[in-house]
Amino acid sequence: MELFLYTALFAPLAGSLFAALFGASKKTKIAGIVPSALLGLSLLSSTVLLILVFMTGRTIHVEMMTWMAAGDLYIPFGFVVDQVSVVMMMVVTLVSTVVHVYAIGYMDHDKGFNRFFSYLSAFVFSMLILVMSDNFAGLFIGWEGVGLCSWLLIGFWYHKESASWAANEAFIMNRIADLGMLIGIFLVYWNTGTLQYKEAFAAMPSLDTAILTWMGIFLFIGAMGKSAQFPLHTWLADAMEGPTPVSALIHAATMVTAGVYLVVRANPLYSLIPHVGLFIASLGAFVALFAASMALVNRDMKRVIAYSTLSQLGYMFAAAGLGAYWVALFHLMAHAFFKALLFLGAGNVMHAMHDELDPFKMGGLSKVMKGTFVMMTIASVALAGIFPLAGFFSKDLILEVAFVEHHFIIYTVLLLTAGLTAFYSFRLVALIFHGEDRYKHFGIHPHEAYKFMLVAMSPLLVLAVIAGAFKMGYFGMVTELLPATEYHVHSAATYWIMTIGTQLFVMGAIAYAYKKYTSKDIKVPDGTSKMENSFGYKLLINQYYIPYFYENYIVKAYRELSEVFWTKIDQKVVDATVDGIANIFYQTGEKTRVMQSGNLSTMLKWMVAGTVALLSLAVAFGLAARYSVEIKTFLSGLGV
Amino acid sequence: MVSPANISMESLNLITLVPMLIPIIGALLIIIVDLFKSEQDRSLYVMLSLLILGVDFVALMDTAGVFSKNGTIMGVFDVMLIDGLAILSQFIVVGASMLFIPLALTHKRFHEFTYPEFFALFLFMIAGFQFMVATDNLILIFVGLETASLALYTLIAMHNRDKSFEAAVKYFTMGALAAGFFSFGSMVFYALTGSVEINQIAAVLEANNYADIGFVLVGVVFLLASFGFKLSMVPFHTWTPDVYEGSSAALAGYMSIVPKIAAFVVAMRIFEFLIHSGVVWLEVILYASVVITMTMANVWALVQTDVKRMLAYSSISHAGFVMAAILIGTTQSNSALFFYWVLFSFTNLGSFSMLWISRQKNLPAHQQSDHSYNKFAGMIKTAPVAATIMALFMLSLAGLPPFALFWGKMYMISSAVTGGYTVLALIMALNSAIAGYYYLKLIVYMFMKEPIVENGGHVYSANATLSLKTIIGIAAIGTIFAFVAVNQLLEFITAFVYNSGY
Amino acid sequence: MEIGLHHYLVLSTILFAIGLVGVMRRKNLLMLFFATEILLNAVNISFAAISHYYGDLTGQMFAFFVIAIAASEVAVGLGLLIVWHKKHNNIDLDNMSTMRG
Amino acid sequence: MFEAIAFYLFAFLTITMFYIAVTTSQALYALSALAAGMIFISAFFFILGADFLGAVQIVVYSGAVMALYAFGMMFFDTTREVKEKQGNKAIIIGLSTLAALMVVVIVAAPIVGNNIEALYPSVDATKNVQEVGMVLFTKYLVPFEVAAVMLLVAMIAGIVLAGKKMDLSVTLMNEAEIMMMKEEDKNKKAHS
Amino acid sequence: MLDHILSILIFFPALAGVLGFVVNKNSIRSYGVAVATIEFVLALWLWFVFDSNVSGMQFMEQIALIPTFGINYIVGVDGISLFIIILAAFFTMIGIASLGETKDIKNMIITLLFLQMTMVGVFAALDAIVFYLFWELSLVPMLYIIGAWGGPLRIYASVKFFLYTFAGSLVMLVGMLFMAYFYYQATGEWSFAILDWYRLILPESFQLWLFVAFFMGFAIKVPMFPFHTWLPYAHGQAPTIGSVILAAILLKMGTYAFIRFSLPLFPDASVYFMYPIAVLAIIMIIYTAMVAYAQKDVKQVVAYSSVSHMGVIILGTFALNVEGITGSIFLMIAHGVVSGALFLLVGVIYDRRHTKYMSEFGGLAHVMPRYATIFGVMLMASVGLPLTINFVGEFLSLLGFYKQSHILTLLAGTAIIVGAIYMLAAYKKMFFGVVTKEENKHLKDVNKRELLALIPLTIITIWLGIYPKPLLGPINTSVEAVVSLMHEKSLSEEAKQRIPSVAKDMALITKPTGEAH
Repeated sequence: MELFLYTALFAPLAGSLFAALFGASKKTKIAGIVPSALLGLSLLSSTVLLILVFMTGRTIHVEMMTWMAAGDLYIPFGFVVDQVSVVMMMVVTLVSTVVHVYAIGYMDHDKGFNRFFSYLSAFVFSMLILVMSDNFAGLFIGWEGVGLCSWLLIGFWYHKESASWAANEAFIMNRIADLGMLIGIFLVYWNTGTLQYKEAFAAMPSLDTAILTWMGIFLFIGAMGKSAQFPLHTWLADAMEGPTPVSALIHAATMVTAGVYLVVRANPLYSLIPHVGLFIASLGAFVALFAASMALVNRDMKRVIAYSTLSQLGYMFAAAGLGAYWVALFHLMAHAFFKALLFLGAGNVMHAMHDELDPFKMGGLSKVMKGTFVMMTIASVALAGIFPLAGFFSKDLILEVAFVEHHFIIYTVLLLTAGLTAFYSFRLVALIFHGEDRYKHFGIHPHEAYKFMLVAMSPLLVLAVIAGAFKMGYFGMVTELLPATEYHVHSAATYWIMTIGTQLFVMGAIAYAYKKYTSKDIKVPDGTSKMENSFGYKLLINQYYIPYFYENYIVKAYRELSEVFWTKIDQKVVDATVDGIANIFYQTGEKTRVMQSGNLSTMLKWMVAGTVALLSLAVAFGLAARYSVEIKTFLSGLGV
Repeated sequence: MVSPANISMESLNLITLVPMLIPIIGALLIIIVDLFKSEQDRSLYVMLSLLILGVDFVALMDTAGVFSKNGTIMGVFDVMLIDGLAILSQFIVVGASMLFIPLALTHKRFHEFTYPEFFALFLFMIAGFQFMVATDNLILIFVGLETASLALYTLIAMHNRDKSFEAAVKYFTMGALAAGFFSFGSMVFYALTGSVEINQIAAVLEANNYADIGFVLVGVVFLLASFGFKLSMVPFHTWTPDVYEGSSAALAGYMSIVPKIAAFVVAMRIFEFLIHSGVVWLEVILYASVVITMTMANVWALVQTDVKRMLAYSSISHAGFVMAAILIGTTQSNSALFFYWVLFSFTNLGSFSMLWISRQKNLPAHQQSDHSYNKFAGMIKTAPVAATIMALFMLSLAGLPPFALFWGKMYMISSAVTGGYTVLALIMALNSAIAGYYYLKLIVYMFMKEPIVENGGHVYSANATLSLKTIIGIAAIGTIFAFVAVNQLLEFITAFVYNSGY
Repeated sequence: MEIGLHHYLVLSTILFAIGLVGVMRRKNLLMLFFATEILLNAVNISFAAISHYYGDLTGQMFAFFVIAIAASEVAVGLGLLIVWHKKHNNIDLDNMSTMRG
Repeated sequence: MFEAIAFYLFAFLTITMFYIAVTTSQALYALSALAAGMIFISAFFFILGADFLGAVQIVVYSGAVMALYAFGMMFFDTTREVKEKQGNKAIIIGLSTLAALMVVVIVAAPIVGNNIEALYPSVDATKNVQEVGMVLFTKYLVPFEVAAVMLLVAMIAGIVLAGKKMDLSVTLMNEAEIMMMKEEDKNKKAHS
Repeated sequence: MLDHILSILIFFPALAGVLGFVVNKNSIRSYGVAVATIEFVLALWLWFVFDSNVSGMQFMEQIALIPTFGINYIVGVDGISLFIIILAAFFTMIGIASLGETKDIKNMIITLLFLQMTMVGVFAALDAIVFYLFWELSLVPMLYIIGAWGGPLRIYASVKFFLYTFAGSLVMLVGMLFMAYFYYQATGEWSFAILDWYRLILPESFQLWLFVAFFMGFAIKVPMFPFHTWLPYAHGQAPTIGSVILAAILLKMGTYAFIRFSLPLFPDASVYFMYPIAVLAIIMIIYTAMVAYAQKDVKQVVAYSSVSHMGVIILGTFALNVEGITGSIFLMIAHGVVSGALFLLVGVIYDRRHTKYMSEFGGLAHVMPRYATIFGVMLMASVGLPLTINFVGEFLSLLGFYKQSHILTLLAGTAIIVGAIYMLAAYKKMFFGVVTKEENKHLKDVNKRELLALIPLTIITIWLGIYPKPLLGPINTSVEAVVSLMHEKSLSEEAKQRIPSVAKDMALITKPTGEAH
């Protein structure tokens, strides 16, 4: 079985290296096909592993080699395939295979085709390391590895200033969180003496709660960065500068869920500190609403989806925070499918619209892009959580969890968010695919994407529809590892009321969105309408002014402070002091060299002066010695 | 009552006079040779002097042998005192002189070497220094000192150009004042103790428990002033740069070593017993003057534009550095003094010889003085070997290991550390850092600047002959491979110093 | 009024100080040399006096050698002056400051 | 009493003479004052019973040294008034007064000389010369000889410095000039 | 030969340098490469024969130098110094191999060979004075390299470099002399042998003063804030090869010396000064990183980044536990490789454009993709991405220090943030965007000779990031010995607590094996 593990893990790496071989040469299809095929292999191996784990309940644990060993620290390259990681592996390999195949078409005309696949496969490799590692350090490798790949891919079109800026922003924000993660790891090491999950988690129950709390907090800070939770969320929307397949894979399906995975993985820890869990859940709920609200008005198709991702991540954290780890993981999985689908669909639209992102400039595309239309609609339905699509099973479950755990505020917020989700999703669908063909004003001639791209997307489509069906099997499997709490509303009546109520609420939101945005009056907003000038709209479109705040009060301050440090402190104080000391000597020399006037008479006077000076000192000393008694009495008389 | 003196020859210990008599006889011999046949080539006199000094050196080795067997020897009515200090310093005097004298055989001709008298006076001067160090009688010290000084003034003046006369006159006049100080100081001690012999002065002062400290200090002040002059302690140093600049580079190098070691020995004899007797004032004053001399000389050296003047200030600084040994006054420090000075002789003679070898008779327009810094600009391009050697001497002077002077500095600072003078040790160390700047300045000029036009490499060896090159070679080898000999040297010096009771 | 050693010492010191004044104020080298002679002579008085009062001959010896030294200095000093005078036709030390700094 | 009178008289005279010697602007005055002062000093020596020293003082100083100076003065032609630019007089006066005062302060204090034993006692003042000779040629034989060497050095120095050869400086001449000079020398010798 | 392998390593390059004077100008480069390669092979051989399980010194040699004063030529190598020696040999080799068109190339190569002697000497010396000797001597070749081949301010920079370090090390010399004196007082014998000193237990007050004295020398060399200002000048003015060696090896002398001298000699003082030094280190990390961000000259960015990274090394050293110290030693090597490579990379572009201002570039990724890639790898290594060499060191250093102080580690950990900020900003300015300058449009990508130097570095960067064990093992063994020595020697309760006891039986102080011969 280890063979499958290694195949699953290293096939993407091989693909990446293979593509990298062509990195500097001209675009060649093979650089896309081979990595995709290798990913397929990886997917296959993962499937085998999944079946194995599912069937036998066995987990596979290998230690490839030692990575670091110093003092008492011992970190191997160890990998584990257990119920949790195999789910993640499936998600990752599946989505990435789809995205790879899709990208062969999507990136068809790009100069950096080969490079792209190299990066993309490298990302998959890092992501697999992240999920398969059996210790925190390995997790961190993957953690940073996906960060790197994300940086490379966001900034893929590096000639665009905005792209490289967004890449750097993403990297640096993630780094801020990574510091927290690192500290969390240090805490784990110094308190449990190991970084292996198994031993570390085993040791945790005997630790002081305060320490565990800190551990939980710092590890979660790491998760916040990667999963773009408030206040480190701004990078995710900006990350949409990357090619759309990247957004689908990294910024929707996999990398951003790493934070959730971490919390799930560290469930023994978080189970011990429910207060931190509650915080996580609250933050999750807040982010869910917060992000959804920003998605309401945004006029960038990809950003809307990005905010939706953010919002869904909030859901996941809410679940994980409340201890429903398996629920969180389930939503993670389901979300990966439909959100990737949504993004890829958006990619098709972008292609068709020549990289136009404003849905107000589209409209009526359903006529030309049937396939895409269907897929995106289904994905949106799934996202909105309409029965019987994937979203219903996972998202409703989260609502139930909140309800069952008696966190009604969280519940209410999440419920509200569900409505908003439905609204903005269908706002998008409506604006893109229905209504007037507004794109004609811009002289664009949209066309459907390659067939094989649509075919490539189809597995996602299927999964987005049927994923809910796996719920029970999934539950049976993962609860071998995760707390097997079942969340049932006690009274059936309440359950039905809740479920149906939610469905109705959501559908209402969809209907409203359709009504509002399929109308013929929709025009490209030009900043004159009343709504656009309302405070709420401005707040939302400016993302609550948070990026503005960051730019003006943190980035700018940092830049200016750096400048001050360099020009004022380093040069004017520190270095000037050093030179000043040297100068003191030099200047003393220059000033006093006149003593050497070259005139013999002066020299003689110096000699005499020196002697006289010494003499006066001698006399003073001699007198003091001779009259020491008198001086003492005199001084004591003065009261000294 | 005057009775005929009944003195056995053995008790006179005439052997103590041998090392001094040899150069005197040699000097007379040179004069006689000149009388018989004048207008002889200088090489004759150089070699004669060298031979005489060689014989002197051997005689010294003999004396050293006797000393190590029997200990301190007093001779000729206890006027002569051959102890370890005397022997060590004479070794340095004679050895440095042997290194100096071949420098007369320059490629270009210079005035002083056309005189046989130059060599005679040179030998007389050596004898003077030898007398000065080999006695503890203030009278003989004075007479020896003056013999040597008067000869030295003349040697400087014989270079025969304006600057050298100016130098000689300055040196002479200040020397005369210093002589006055010396005699006054001696007078005070004589008045206090009725003796002019240092050990008796010490004994008497000890006996009456320094009752009249003020008066003692007056004497100390005058002696300090006079030796401050010889050792060029600030502010009695003012002659040094001018005299070094005015005299020929070779003689300047010589002056930076030989007269000073003689003066050091006398200073050691005079001041150490005072410091050991707890004359706090002297300790404070010496401390101050050591620090001031080191630091100020360094500071002035920083701003010099002429290498020779820079080296002059640098040797003032080195003297100040070594003066610390007298302040510290332990066996280790006194050994360090000699140790330092031996190593310093090689390096400093070497660097002055490098200047000597590049001496021009007519200065080109861009050059303000004989050895201005920019003369050496870009030397590595035109005369790489010479530049490397010169750099080596500079690094040694700066105290960079493993070159000669590093060991001296290290041992000296160590003696300060062991002597309990921590702050002094730090000041000494930091002064080396300041000094680094001006030594480095020359290296910068030589290695990092572009050569000035018309500055062909021949300038740097314009004066070279085999004998000059040999001397530089010896100095260079001594500088580089000092670490080979350091152990023996240290053992030898320590034994001698220790056995003399210092 | 007994004349004691102090009187001589004080006298000697005063003369020494006069010598110092001379050394400091004289610009004419020849006259400057006179001043240095005064210094030595001043000390000689003390030596002789101390020698007398202590009944010890060493002081006289010292004085004797001082005289010899003074005489030698004169010879060398004058030699130097003559050379300088030959070249520059003056013996004023103010003209003698080509080296400085 | 006689001693006291003599002391004060001669003290006054020497101080005056030396004062004139360092202050006058006439070189001749200075020289004469100096010579006189030195002779007066020899008077102290006689008073103190140092006959030999007194004699030497008169002979060497007043005779030899003064004669040398006199010759030098004629040579330098400084019989006319000497103009000396004076810098800051305050420094000079201040320094010297300070020096004198301080030394006097200390010297005037009683010197502890009681427990000093004469190393080379002079028993009888009348035989001073003999005694001096005795000490000079036993104890101070070496210094005496060295002093002789010193005088020799001074002599050679004087001859060399004042000699004709110093008129031309080989140091400043280039090789060709030196050769020419040598030729001339040879020619001169051949002629003579 | 094994008995003298260290001496051969030290003096072979110097001897070759002397002989190099004879070699013809046109062949000197090959000669230099050959000599450096031989040296490198010898260094590798040293590694090969090195016994990783021995914690003490190996291949010790002892020759009496000044036995009267306790100065002997003693050299030896342990896990702490082994890899830095190899690194020195390695960098000299690739430095000479990648040397571009240089005037007076003969002088340069001979100087480099001499420099190599001093570098190996410093790390192999086991006698304080011999250590000091090489330590000071290393200034001279560097002075010459900066001063003769540097930029417009080269003289100022080189003199500043020399004097600053010189002044600091003189204070250190005084400290050494004190140390020897204390040893003399304790045993009645003079000795400057480090291993002898290790046996000396000093009262805490002495330790404090001596620690400060040694600190002055080391801190300036490292250079620690606020003694760092010579470094930007030196780097800014030095030719590429000078910067490479300065950053890769010379700076390590300071941090190495902390571990060789300060920690084992003054355990109590190390604990006493741990917080102040950690604060300085943190200032170094954050402050210099910010200063680096403000730079306009890419070389200055790398120079300041060096200071910033050295802060982490210092922090790891003063973690005073095995993890931290091992990490800091590993980070020395890592930083050597990475910063050396970065300076080489800056040199590549400087050779082409003769400017180092980032505003002059932009969009280089279009024209020089290979260059951009290698730069990118090194950039990522510099910001401490896992699986690159730097991460191992940084991780262990910070991990180690976390034991001592949580808050300070948190502050120091910002290294990974601020480091990313200036590095990414610089990378963006140089490589991203569109090519705006006409001169940049036809720049040649890295050529073979440059690749010869850069590819091995890239490989090492990643290889040791993935598999650091070959280095970590020996380092760890020796560090454990140091820590256990410190624990045993420490006097105060606090120190005993701060410095963990290492259970294993350690024998750091072994009698020199060379004596038998």
